[in-house]
Amino acid sequence: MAPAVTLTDYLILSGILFSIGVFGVLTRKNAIAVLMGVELMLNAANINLVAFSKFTDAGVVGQVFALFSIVIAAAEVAVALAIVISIYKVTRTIDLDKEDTMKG
Amino acid sequence: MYPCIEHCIWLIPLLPLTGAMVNLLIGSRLPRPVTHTIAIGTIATSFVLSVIAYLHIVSLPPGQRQFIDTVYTWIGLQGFRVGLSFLVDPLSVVMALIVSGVGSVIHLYSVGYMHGDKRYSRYFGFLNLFAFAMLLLVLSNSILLMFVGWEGVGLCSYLLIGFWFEKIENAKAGMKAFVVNRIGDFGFIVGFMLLFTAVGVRTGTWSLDFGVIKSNIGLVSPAILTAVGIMLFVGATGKSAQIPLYVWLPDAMAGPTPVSALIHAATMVTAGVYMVARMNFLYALAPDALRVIAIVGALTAFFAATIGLVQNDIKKVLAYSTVSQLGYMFIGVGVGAFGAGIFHLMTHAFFKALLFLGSGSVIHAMSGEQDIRKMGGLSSKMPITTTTFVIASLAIMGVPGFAGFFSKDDILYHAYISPYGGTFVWLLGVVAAVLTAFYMTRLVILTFYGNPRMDHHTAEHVHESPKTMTIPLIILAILSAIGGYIGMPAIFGVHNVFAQFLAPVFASGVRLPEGSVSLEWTLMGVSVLAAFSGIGFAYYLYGVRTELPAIMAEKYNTAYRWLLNKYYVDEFYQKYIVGGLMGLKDLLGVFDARIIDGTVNGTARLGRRLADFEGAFDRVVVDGAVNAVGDGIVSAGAVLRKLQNGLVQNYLIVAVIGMAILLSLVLL
Amino acid sequence: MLSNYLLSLIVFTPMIGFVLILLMPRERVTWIRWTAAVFTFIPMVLSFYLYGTMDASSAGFQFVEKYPWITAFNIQYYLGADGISTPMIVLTGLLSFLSVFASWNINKAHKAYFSLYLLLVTAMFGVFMALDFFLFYIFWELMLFPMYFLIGIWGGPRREYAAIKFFLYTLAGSVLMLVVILTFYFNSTDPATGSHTFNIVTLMNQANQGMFIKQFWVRLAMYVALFIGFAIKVPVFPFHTWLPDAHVEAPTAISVILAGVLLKMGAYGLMRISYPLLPDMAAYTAIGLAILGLINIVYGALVAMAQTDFKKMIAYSSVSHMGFVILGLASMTFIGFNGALMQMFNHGIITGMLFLLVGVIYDRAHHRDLNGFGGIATYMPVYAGITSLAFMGSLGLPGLSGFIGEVLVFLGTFKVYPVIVIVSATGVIFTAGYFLWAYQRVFLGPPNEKYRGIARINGRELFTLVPLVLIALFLGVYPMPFFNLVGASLSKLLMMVGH
Amino acid sequence: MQTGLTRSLVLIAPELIAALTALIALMGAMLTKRSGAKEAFSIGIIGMLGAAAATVILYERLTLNTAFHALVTIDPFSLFFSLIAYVSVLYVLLMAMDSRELKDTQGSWELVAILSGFGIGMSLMASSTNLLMIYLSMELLSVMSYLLVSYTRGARRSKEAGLKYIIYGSIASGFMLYGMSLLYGMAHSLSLGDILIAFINHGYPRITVYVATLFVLTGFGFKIVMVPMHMWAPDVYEGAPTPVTALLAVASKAAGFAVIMRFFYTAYISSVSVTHYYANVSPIRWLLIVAVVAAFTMTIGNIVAIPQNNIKRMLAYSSIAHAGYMLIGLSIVSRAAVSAVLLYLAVYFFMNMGAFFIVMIVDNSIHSEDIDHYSGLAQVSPGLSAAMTVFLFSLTGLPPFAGFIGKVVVFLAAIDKGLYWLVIVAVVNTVVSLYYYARVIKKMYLETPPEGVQPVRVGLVPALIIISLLVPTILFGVWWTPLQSFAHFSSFMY
Repeated sequence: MAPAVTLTDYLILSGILFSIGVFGVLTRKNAIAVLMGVELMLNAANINLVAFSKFTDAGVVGQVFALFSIVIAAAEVAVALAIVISIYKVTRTIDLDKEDTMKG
Repeated sequence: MYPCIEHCIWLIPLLPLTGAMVNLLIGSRLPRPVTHTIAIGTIATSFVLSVIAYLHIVSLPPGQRQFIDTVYTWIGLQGFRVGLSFLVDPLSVVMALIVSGVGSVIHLYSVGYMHGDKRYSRYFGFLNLFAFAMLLLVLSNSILLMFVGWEGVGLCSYLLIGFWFEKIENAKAGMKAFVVNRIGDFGFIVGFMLLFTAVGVRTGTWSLDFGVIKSNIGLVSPAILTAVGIMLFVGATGKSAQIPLYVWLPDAMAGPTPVSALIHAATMVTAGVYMVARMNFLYALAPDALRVIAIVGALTAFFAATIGLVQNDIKKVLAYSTVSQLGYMFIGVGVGAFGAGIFHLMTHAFFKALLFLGSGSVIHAMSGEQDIRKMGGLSSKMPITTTTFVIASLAIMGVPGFAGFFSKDDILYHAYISPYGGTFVWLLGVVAAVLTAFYMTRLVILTFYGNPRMDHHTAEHVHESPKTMTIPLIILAILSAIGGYIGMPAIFGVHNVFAQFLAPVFASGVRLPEGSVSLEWTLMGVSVLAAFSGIGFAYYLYGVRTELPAIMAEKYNTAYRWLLNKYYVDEFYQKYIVGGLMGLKDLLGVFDARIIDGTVNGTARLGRRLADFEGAFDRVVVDGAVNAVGDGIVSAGAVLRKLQNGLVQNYLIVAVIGMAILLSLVLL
Repeated sequence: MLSNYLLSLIVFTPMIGFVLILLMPRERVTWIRWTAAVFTFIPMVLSFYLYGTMDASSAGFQFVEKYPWITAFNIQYYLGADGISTPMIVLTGLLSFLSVFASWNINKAHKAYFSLYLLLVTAMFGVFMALDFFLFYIFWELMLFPMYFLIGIWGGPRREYAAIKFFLYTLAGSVLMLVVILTFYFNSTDPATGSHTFNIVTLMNQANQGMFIKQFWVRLAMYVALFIGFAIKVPVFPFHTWLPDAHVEAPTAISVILAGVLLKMGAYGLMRISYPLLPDMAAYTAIGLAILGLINIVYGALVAMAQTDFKKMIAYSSVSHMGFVILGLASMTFIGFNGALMQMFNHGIITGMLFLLVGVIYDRAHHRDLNGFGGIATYMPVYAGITSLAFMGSLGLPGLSGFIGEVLVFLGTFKVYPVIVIVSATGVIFTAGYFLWAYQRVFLGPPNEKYRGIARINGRELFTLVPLVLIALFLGVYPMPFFNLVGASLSKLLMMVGH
Repeated sequence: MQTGLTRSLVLIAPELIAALTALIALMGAMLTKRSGAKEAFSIGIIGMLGAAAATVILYERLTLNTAFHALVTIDPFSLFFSLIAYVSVLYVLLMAMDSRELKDTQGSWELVAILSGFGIGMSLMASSTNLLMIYLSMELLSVMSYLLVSYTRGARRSKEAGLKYIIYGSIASGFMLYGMSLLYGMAHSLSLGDILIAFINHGYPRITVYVATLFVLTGFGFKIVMVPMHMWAPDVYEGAPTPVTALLAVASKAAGFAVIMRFFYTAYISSVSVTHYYANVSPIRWLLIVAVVAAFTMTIGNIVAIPQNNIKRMLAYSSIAHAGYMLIGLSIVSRAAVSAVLLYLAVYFFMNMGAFFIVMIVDNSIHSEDIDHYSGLAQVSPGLSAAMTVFLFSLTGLPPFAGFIGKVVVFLAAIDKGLYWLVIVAVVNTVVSLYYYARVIKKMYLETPPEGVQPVRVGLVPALIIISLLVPTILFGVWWTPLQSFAHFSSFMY
C-alpha cells in the first residue's frame, strides 16, 4: 500500500507547477503559450487552495475559491484570445516580440 | 563778538550747495551772467561768513576758541549717533577761510577762463558742489561727516577732471583719480573703523565725534593707535597725492586750469594734511605713525621735485611741484609741527593757486598750447601775468620775504629738531628745495623770457587776459608776497601770530624740543642758500648757456629718460596692479559662468539638456563643467528608457527580479 | 476702521485688478495698463498709510489680522507688520507701482502680462506680511509661476532658459523650506489649544523659551535647509547663478521687481524666520554667514567688472550689494542689523533705479553691450546725469542712502569680524572700479555717431526715476525716519538671537 | 426590522444600480441598431449618477456595515471609493461622448455596460474584506479594463496595449492568487479579520508570510503601478483610448490603493484603540519595503518622464510618480496617513482627469499627442491652455493648487512618524517633476504656433466639464477643509 499523500506533497507539486508556469510565461514567445503558462500558475494556486481546505480545518471555502478562480480564468482567457485574434487580424502574427511599437 | 554765527555755521557749506543745485538743475536755462553770479555770490557769502566766524573765534579768549553747531541728528541709533554738526576752532576756521577765499577768487577767474564753454552752468555747478564738499570736510565735527566731504571732493574732482569728457583721456584721468582715491579711502575707512571699535570697546561709548575720541583716546593701546594712524595716513596719501598713490594728480591736469588751481593745488589735495592735523591728538600718541608720515612726505617731496626738473608741460611741472610741496606739508605734520604744516598749506594755497591761474592765463593766451618749449618771451606781451607768476615762483622757491620762505623754513627747522624727523628728513627737504628753485626758475625763464619759440600764428594771438582773470592774479600775488608775515618765527622778535592762533588746537599734540636761536638762524641760512643755488644753476643753464640742457640730456641719457618718464611708475602700476586685477576679474568671470553655474546648478544643466531635446539652445551647452545632478538624472532617464523596450516579457522579468530583490531585502 | 483690515486690503487690491483685467477684452490695452496702474497705486498709498500710522516705538506686530483658515491643521490667515517688514512693504508698493510705467511699452499680450504682474504683486505683499508659516509658504510659492511667465514670455532672447532656471532654482530652495516648515509644525505646541501650529509668533516664543527641537543636528539641518532656501533668493554665493540670467533676460520692469523686492525676501526670511526660530544655530553659523557675505561682496564686484553686458553687470553688482546685507546680519550687532536692513531698502531703491536706466537705453539702442556705446552723455545729458547719480549711490558715495547702509554694516561688524570686514572693504575699490569703468565706456569719450539724434529721456521714464532719486538723496541726508521705524523691532530681534 | 439579505442588498444598492445600468445597456446593445450612441450614453450617465447618489445617501446615514456574511464591509472607507468609482466612470462616459478614438467603435451600448462593470468591480474592491471577494472584484475590474484598453476598432496601438495589459495583468493576478492561497493555508480562513487574529495568535515562518505578502502585493502593485510592477503602464496608457487612460490612471489606481489599504489595515495591523493607534502585528517589516518601493516608484516615474515626447506617455510616467507619493502614506500606519492618501486620491482625481480631458480635446482637433505639437497653443486657445497649466502646476504640487495640498498632507503624515528621508526624496522629486510639466507649459506659452493652426474647438459641455474639474483644483488649493474632513471621516475602517 503506497504511503499516503501529505499536504507537503501537494504544496511541492503546486510550487513546481507555479515555477513552470512562470518560466513559460517569461520565455515563450507565442502569446497562446504564454497564456497557457498563466493557466499553470492559476492552477498551482488552485491546488494549494484545495489541498489546504482538504488537509486543514479551513473548511470548504478553499475549494469554493478554486471553483471561482477556474471560472475567472476561463473568462480571462476568453478575453485574451479575443484580443490575440484581433491582433492577428492586423499583424498576421502572435509573436510577442513583434508587439513593441510602443516603447521608451 | 558775533555770537549769532554760532548757530548759522551750517550756512557756510549750505550756500554753495544751493548754488550748485540751482546751476545743475536749471542752470542750462539761465543766462550766463545769472549763472556765475549765483555761483560766485554763494561762495563769496560763505567767505564772508567764514570771516565773521574767524572774528568771532578771535574775540573769544584763547582757551575757549571753539564751538560746535549741531543742526540735526544724522545717524542716531541707540548707543551710536552722528550729528550733522560743525566744529569751529582756529584750525577749521583757517581752512574755511582758505577754501572759501581762494575758492571765490578762482570762481571769479573762471568767469573769464570758461567763457564760451558749452557746459558753462554745469562747470559752475560742479565748482560750487566742490566748495560745499570741501567746507563740509573742514568744518565737520566727526570723522564720518568728514568722510562725507572727503568723498564729495573726490567726486567733484572726478567730475571736473573729466569735464571735457569728449576727450577719452580726460575721462580716463578722472576715473584714475577716483579709483586711486578710493584705494586711499579703503585705508581711511579701515582706519576709522578700527578707531571707532577700539574706543568703543574700551570705553563703551560708540562715537566718531572728534571730541569724544579725543577725550577717550588715552585708553586705547598705542599699537592700535599706530595702526589707525597709518591707515588714516593711507587715506591721506590717496587724497594728497603722496607716495605711492600720487600718480593720479599729474593726470588730473586734464581738467580746466582753474580746477587744477582750486582742487588739485590749493584745497582738496591738502585735505590729507588737514586730516592729520585734525587728528593730532591721536598722532601724538602714535609716534611711529608720525615717523612714517615724515619719511613718506620727505621722499615724496624729493622724488616729485626730481621729476619736475625735466617736464615740458607747464601744468605737469606745476603738478609735480604740488606733489612735492604736499610732501613738505606732510614733513611738517609728520614731525609734529602741525602748525607749520598748516601754515605751509595756507601759503602754498596762495602761490600755487596763483601759479596755476597764471599758467592758465598763459595757456589761454597761447590758445591751448601747454608745452614750454614752444613758449618764451611772453613777458613783454602779458606783463601782469608775468609779474604775478614771478612773485609766486619766488614764493615757492622760498626766497626770503615771500610767503613760501617762512612756511618752508618753519617746516625744515622743525624737521631738523623734531625727534620724529631728524637729519635725513631735513636733508631731503633741503635738496627738494634746491630742485624746486631749479625747476621753477627753468619754468619761468622758458615761459616768459628768451626768444619766442611759438609759430607766429599763435604769437599774434598772444595777449594779456581779461580783467576777470588778472584781478584774481593780483589778489593772489599780494597774498603770496605778504601772506607769510603772519607766521614769522619768533627769532625776528615778533610773535608767530599764526602758530599762537592755532596753538590751542594742537595743545594736546606733540611737545617739540626748543632749538637754540643760533641753530634756527643756521638752518634758515641753509635753506636760503639752497633756494639761491637752485636759482643760480637754473639761470646758468637756461638763461646763459642755453645749449647746455640738450647736451646734458644726451650725456646723462638714462637718468634723463627715467626722470622724463617719471621713473616708469605709471607703467609699473598699469602692468602689474591694473593688469593683475583685470586678469583676476576675467578669471572669476569665466569661473562663475563655467564652474559655479555648472556645478551648483545641476538642475539648470537639466534645463540645457531639455533645451537640447528641442535643439533650441545648442549654443548653451556649457563645456565640461562638473554637472553631476543634471547629467546623472538625464542619463538615468536614458538608461531606464532603454529598459522600457516594449516587450511585455522584459517587463515581467524586471518585475520578477525586482520582487526577488525586495525578498532579499527582508531576508537579509 | 481701516487699520483693522489694512494689510488684507494691501494684499488683495492687486488681486481685484487681476480679476478686472481678466474680464477686459484683450485689445483694450489702455484700459488694462491703467487698471494695473490704479491697482498698484492704491496699495502703494495704503502702504504709505501703514508706515505713517504704525507705532514705531513698539516692537510687536501691528495691524494684525488673524482668522482660522484650515482648522484641521490649525493653519491661520495671519497677517501683521512690524518695523522689519514695513520698509519692505513700502518698498514693494513703491516699486510695483513705478514698474507698471516701466512696463508701458510691453508690446505683446498685455492682458496676460498685467494680470500676471498683479498676481505677482499680491504674492510679494503677502510674503512680507504673512505671520503664519503655511500662509508664508503659499505666498512664497505663488510668486514663482507668474515670474516664470513674465520672464519666459516677455523676456530677452534666452528667456526660456532663464525662466526655467529661475523656476527650478527657486523651487529647489523652497521645497527644502517646506520640509523644515512641517518639522517645525510637529515640534510646536500652541499654548492656547495645545495642538501643533504654523503660527510664526508662537514658534518664536517657543524658540525663545528654548523648548524646541532637542537634537543639535536636526536643528542644524533645519537651519541649513532654511538657509539654502533663502540664500537662493538673496542670492548668496554659490547659489547666485540664476540671478544674472534671470535679470538679463527679464523685461525691465521685472528686473526691477526681481532686484528690488524678490532679492530682499531671502534676507527678510533670515530675519523673520531663521534667526528667531533657530537662534542658537544662527549664532553658531554666523561666522560662515559672514564669510559668505564677504565672498558676495568681493567676488560679486570682481565678476561684475568682468561683464560686458550692462544688465549683467548690474545683476552682479546686486550680488555684491546683498553681500553687505548678509554681512550685517551675520554681525549680530544692533548697528549691523540696522545697516543690513537699510542696505536692503537702499538696494531696492538704487538697483531698481539702475535697471530702469538700463531699460531706457535698451529701448533706444536695442543692445546692452557696454562697449557698443560711447559719448552718450553728449546726446542724453539728463539721462547721463541721473545714471551717474545712481552709480554713485550704488558705489556707496556719502550723501546718498547707499553709503549709510554700507558704513553701518562695516561699523557694526568690525567689532565681531575685523578681518572679514577689512577684506570686504576692498569691495569699495572694485565697486568704484566697475561702475566708473562702465560709465566711461557708455557715456564718456567721443560721441558715437551711431547714436546721434537718439531720443532724450522722456517724461514717463523720468516719472519712474525721479521718486527713486529723491528717496535715495533724502535717506542719504536724513535717514532717521528709517531708523526710528526699524529700531524697536531690530532690538527685539537682537534679543531673540541672544545678544 | 430587515432580514439579513435585504439588509445586505440595501448596503450594495449602488452596485445594484450600476449592475442594472449594465444590464439595460446590454439589452440595448442586443435590441437597438448600432446608431444609439446618444441613448446609450444618457442611460450610462443616469445610471452612474444614480449609483453615485445612492453612495452619497449610504454615506450620509450609515448604520450597519458588513454584508453577505462579511464578504464585503460597507464603511466610510469603501463608500469613499465607490463614490470615486462611479464619479470617474461618469466623467469617462462624458469624455467618451466626444472622444475621436471611441467615435467609430463597436458601439456605445457595450461601452456603457463595460464601464458600469468597471464601476462595480472597483467599488466592490474597496469594500471586500475577504480574499475571495477581493480576487473576484479585482478580476472583474481587470477584465473590464482589458476590454476597454483594446476597445477601438482596428487601431493597432490599442490592440497591442490590450495584449500587453492582459498578459501582464493575468500573470500578476496569478501571483496574487498564489499568495492568497498561501495566506489561506496559514490562517485557515479567507476573511481578513481571521488572518489578523491568526497573525496575533500564531507565529508563522517569516519566509512564508513574506512570500505570500509579496505575491499578494504584486497583484495590488500591478494596479497602483508600483515599481517594479510599473512597466506595463506607459505602453498601455499610451495605447489605450484617452478616456480609458484617464480611467486607468485615476480609478484603477484608486481601486488598487483601496484594496491595498483595506488588506493591510485589516489583516496586518490591529487598531489598538478607538483613538486609532495602530500596531503592526505581521511578523515582517513590510512598512520598510513599502517605503523603499515608494522612493523608487516616484523617482523612476519622474526621471523617465523627463525625456518623453508623447504627452499621454509622459502623464503615464507622472502617474507612476504620483503612485510613489501616495505610497508614502502607506509606508506609515496612522489614521492621518490613510486620510492623507484618500485626500491625495481625491485631489489627484480632479487634476489628472482634467489633464487627460484636455489632452483628449487637443488630440481630437490636432490629431496628435506629441508634446511638440502643443507649441503656441496658448495663442490660439488661451482658455484651454490656462486650464492645462493649472492642472499641470497642480500635478507638480505648486501652491495654490490642490496638488500641493495633497502632497503636504502626505508629507505631514510621514514627518509625524519621523520618515524624513522619504519626504526629502519626495520634495526633490517634486523639483524634478516640475521639469517635464513645465516643458508642456513652455511649449504652450513660450513658443510661437506653426502657421495656420486652427484654435481648438471646445464645445459647451466639455467646457463645463473642464470647469467642473478646474474649480475644485483651485478651490481645494486655498481652502480644503471640507475635503480634509471628508477624507478624515472616510479614513474610518471597521
